[in-house]
Amino acid sequence: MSEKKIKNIFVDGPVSPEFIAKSIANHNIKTEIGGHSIFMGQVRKDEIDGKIVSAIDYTAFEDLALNKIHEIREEIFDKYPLSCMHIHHSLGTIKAGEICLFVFTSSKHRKPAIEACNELVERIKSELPIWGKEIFADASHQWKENI
Amino acid sequence: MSEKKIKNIFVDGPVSPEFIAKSIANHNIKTEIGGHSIFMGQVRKDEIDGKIVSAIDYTAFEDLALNKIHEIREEIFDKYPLSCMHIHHSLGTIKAGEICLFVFTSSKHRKPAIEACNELVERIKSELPIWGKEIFADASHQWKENI
Amino acid sequence: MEIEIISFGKISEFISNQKITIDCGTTDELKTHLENIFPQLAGMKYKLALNKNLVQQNSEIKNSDSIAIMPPFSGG
Amino acid sequence: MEIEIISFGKISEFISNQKITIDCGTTDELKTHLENIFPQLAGMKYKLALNKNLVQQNSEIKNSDSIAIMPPFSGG
Repeated sequence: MSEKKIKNIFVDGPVSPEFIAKSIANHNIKTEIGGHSIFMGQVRKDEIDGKIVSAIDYTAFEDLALNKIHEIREEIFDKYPLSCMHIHHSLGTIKAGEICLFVFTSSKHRKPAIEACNELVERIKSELPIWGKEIFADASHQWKENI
Repeated sequence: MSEKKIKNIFVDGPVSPEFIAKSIANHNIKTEIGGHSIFMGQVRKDEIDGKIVSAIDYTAFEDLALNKIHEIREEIFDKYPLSCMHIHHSLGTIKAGEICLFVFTSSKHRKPAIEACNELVERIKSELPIWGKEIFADASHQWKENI
Repeated sequence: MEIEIISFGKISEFISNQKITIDCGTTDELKTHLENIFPQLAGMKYKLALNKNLVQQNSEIKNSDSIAIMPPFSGG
Repeated sequence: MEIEIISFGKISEFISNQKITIDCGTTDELKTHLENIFPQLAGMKYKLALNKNLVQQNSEIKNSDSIAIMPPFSGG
């Protein structure tokens, strides 16, 4: 199920639980699916040098990111027998406790969905030109680094 | 976060997308969490020898299953640094396209949540005394076998 | 002595929940006995639980014990 | 020739989007030039994109090209 058109993955603001529920519910007509795997990234209220992270402000080089995720999407569809793949990443200010990344894969048997989901998360974090600015409660900031 | 009391994992009928959304939303106050991993099992409309599966009827040896999942839960909490673990399995008749298993783990960094979720799914399938009876459209049936 | 038999899944289709009287004193002996009185069981994979505990090695059975007969699990 | 510079993340705090005139014709030469005019860049890890394509090997720059300067990614 390779898709040719470039899909947008970016959403303004957090990914809401209602959006996720709707996305799950949409799959009940896809009765060839036996397993769904979901990963969600949530903004942590980290303490860094005594200061508390209250939000992360995400920006991206959107054109490059969408080309890259399109490429990744095609590679993952070629590698695993998936029925569906959905990816959503937030832009803008996401408060601690809110969801900033939603990756959702589905397949007939569970393993391809699980493995594809994990691989997508790793590749999204390392290959997409997206940057998180950690905003502290005192309005100072530092740029997030993925480890 | 080991829990001493035996939690029920069984729900009558399918796990609804709204229930899952509520479960996700409940975590936005847990601001130490950075990653959530979810697995959902969905009933497949398989074709077996020309007959179509329309539903699976689940039964369990509930007492034994709840003792066993309690043991598994403690072991997984000991093995991985998790913030949360939620497990729900359906009993009764679950129609094709509906969700019969919902496993949800959360941790500060993504890897423990992802690994714990996968391990839970494997152990639930192999160690819990639960049986699925595949009901065909013509009302005949066969007993499901996990591979 | 009298024990209670409960069965699950496919096995519940030919062994109903019932009380039976047995002479044997261990779960291994009981298996042989069950396969004699329920021949369909002989060709199947199954596990026993004794008083809600999975039987992992040969165990002693006492009067009024409850024995569950369980085919391979297929949850999830 | 004139090229367009766009910057992201931490780097956008000291290099604003701008047009600059350069003599150099390749991305490797441009890096040296950029690190001269923006000394903070010299100590950092960064990648370039040329006209929205990630630069993975030394590439030729043409007049009116767009160059993105990107610190390590931190999405997710």
